[in-house]
Amino acid sequence: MQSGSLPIVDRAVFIIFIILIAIPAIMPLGLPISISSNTVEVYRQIEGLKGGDIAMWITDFSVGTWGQVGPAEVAIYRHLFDLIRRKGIKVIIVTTYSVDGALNAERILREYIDTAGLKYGEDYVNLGWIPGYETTLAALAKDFQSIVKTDAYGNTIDKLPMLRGVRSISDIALIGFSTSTSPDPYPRQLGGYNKPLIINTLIATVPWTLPYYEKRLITGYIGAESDAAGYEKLTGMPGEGLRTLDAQSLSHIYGVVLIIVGNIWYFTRRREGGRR
Amino acid sequence: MIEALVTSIVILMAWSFLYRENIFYRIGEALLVGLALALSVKVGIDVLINRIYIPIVVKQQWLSPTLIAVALGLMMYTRFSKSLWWMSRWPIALLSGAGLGIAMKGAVMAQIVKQLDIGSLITRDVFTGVNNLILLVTAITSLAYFLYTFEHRGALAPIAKFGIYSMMICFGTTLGLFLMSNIGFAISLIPNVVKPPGLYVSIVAIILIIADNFLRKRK
Amino acid sequence: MILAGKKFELILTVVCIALAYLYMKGAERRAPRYRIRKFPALEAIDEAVGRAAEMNRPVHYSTGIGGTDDQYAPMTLSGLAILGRVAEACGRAGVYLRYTTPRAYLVPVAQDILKAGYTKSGNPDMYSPDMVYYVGEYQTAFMTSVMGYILRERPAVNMIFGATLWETINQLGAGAIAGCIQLGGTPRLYYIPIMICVCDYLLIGEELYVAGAALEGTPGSIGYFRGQDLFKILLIVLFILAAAASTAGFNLIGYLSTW
Amino acid sequence: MSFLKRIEIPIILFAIGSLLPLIDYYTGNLSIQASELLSWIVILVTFSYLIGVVNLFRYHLNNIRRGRDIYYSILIIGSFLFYLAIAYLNKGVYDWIFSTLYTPLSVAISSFVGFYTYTVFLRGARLKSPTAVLLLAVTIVILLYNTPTIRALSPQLITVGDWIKNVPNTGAYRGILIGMGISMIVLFMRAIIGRERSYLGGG
Repeated sequence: MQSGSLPIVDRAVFIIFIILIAIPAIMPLGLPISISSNTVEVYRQIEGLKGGDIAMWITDFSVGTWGQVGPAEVAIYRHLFDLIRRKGIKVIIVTTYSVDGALNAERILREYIDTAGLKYGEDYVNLGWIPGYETTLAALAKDFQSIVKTDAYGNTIDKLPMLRGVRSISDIALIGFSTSTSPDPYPRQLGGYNKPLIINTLIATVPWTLPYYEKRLITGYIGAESDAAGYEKLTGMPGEGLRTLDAQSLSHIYGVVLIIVGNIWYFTRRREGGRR
Repeated sequence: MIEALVTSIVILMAWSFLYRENIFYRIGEALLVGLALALSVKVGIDVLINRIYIPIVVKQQWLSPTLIAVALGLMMYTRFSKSLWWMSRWPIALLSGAGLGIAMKGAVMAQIVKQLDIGSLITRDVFTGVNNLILLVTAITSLAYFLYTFEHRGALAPIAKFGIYSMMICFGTTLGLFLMSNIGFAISLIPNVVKPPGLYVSIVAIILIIADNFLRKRK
Repeated sequence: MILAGKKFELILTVVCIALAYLYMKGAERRAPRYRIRKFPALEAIDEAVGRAAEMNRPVHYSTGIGGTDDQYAPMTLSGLAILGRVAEACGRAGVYLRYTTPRAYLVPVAQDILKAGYTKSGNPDMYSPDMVYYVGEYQTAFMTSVMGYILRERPAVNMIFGATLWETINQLGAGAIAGCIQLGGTPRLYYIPIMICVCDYLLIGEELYVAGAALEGTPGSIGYFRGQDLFKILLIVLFILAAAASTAGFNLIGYLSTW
Repeated sequence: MSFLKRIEIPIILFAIGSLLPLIDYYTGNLSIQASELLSWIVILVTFSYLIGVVNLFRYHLNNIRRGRDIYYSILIIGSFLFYLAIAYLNKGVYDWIFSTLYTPLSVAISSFVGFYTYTVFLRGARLKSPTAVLLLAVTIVILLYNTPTIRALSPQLITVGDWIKNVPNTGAYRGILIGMGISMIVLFMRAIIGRERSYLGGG
């Protein structure tokens, strides 16, 4: 074996692994997965929106945590835009924490959402980043018109007919937000109006969210890939979450197979007096 | 578009090592070592500017203790002189000592005292008590396995054997749990080489591998 | 004087140090009856380096990504102690030893260790400063450099002792493919099972820390082990007491750790 | 002058370096000095970078002189100098290289952790001894326990996996941790009294 080359058996192991994780990336297998109750709860609340309802989604997670928070955010965006077509709801997208959120929102709208046949300004609107974090959240709840002057693309309010009737949170049927930092400002400003308030965050941030969840200030939470995959399964639109879970399932079964094959190979070679 | 292409090329250059050690991998390796070194040196220069140049030279705080750190730092360079080389050991001794101090700080609490905390062995629902007993026995026997001046004979033999078996359960659990985070990197990279434009680069790579394999077989 | 919640911790530390110190002094005065259990990984160094000499291939050594300036200091110090022993064995067998490090300040330290090892075993002119290879401070640069080296130069022996993180799998995986004899040791739990699978000899968990004492070779060094063992037995008794106390309803450890 | 060469001085510095944080930890005194020392460590480590870079440059310049895989050494030195210069000359190119070249390359190399775990399974997970049998049996159970689709199909496996993870695994882990804690104290003592000198180059 000249220097640099690898035994054929090792190459085979690597090629099989690459193929196994590539398959779900090309065509989702949809292997059975367990869907957590909190994911079902979020799905029901969003599915419960009726025609003419306005849903506001605040995308505030950082670009760096796209791997953990992105898949669920894409699944929720797809569900909301699917409801626009099916039930005629209206969707407002906004960012309050930092420019990261606006970048993520634009990326999702560009790469993952099919907006064909939807009228911007009447069916959905992207307000972009309104700096101010908690002060913006407070204004969005109490006096929407005071804080919202233009959208992410510079159109003034009068060009966005769907926003004309929105004065405060009472005109909004459902609010959701994604964050990779602390969840506290959102229930503080938007909780207590007995409107559904949903969070999509890192799995590590879920424990900080539970106190608000128990007091129903936050009405539903989603954390990490397994929830994203569950949500994709519920909406029937496979995406990053299901791809990753399918790849993880295949990889783990492959690991078990390799341990067994490795031992069969070892014992057959030992009986033939092969090398160690 | 160009970013996606460059990213997929770079990923495949690294993954070519799975086939064999080759020129593409070596270029990737050299690039990674060079770029990483530049990054760490840049971070180093920023530290020097923010911690030394600005406070001392710009803000004229000449008497700050940081000067001693700068002196110790410069002492490291006596390494290159034949006569003063022994002085370069002083700063390294200080930083190694500090490292050991940091490691020891709280270690006895975290690694010993907190680990001795155990629940009651007799509980109402029996199950928790039995679990605590198993926890106690596995902990004590794995600890007893590492006795160095007592032979594993007589009473100690079964204890040590039970200890090594309970450690094997711990290592098996770790090996099983750990695969999930190990494969995360590859799973996150796959879309780059499966979806266009990365797909075309992958096809080129596969052709190269087949050609290379064929040529080497003929030689 | 001692802050609340830290008295018990300090007492444990002082008792352990006292026991180790007293038994060290005792062992210096007269040779003790007890002997230290063997460490296969340390015994195997000479055999492995001998095989490297036969195959006329180099030996590769690394102490992982940890340095001595952070919480990994104890592990790296033990890894450097074993490096000294390996350098001696390589000097005696006339084998080229390559040490890869991602810590700049370890370059002079490692060079001195290697020089001392080769000189002590009567082969000073074989040592060259280029045996110590620095790859910059980042882990991925260390990984790619070590993987490339192992498959290009095909060392006969591949060793990793110290504070090892993800790079353990890269180094030992490449070594397994290249067919090296592999020795390893780390207290870091995640990588002990990897070493159990692909290392021919290994030091499990705390054995790495103790290896330095085993290699010390000074007359009193056997005493550390006795003192340490007795302190361990003391802790086992305390552990059983804590369990008994909890069963009786009193959280002994909780009390002691806030005392 | 020869007094300064003695080995005792670095050992004393080592002792000061390790005792200062501990005195601060146990008694709360000297906490300013302790935090000052820790801030010095960052500066000392930064100063050491030059020694590493000089070592790397000498190694590769020797390579180039001896004509051994020249382009590899030139590429390392070249990319280092280029990227360091760009960091201060053109932030745009610096960020572009970071996100399009350095990060994917870095993650791709880290992904070998996944590939080589399979090599470890194939080549190393051998049923050579009873302890290895137990190790691999538990590994297989926990692998299945961690498989998303199998978790969905058999909840009993989840309870078995949870028990293994929370009871015997945690117990043995505690034993190993306590053992490590004790050995570290003894190592600490040996270093303080100057018996553990590997940081001095085994001098």
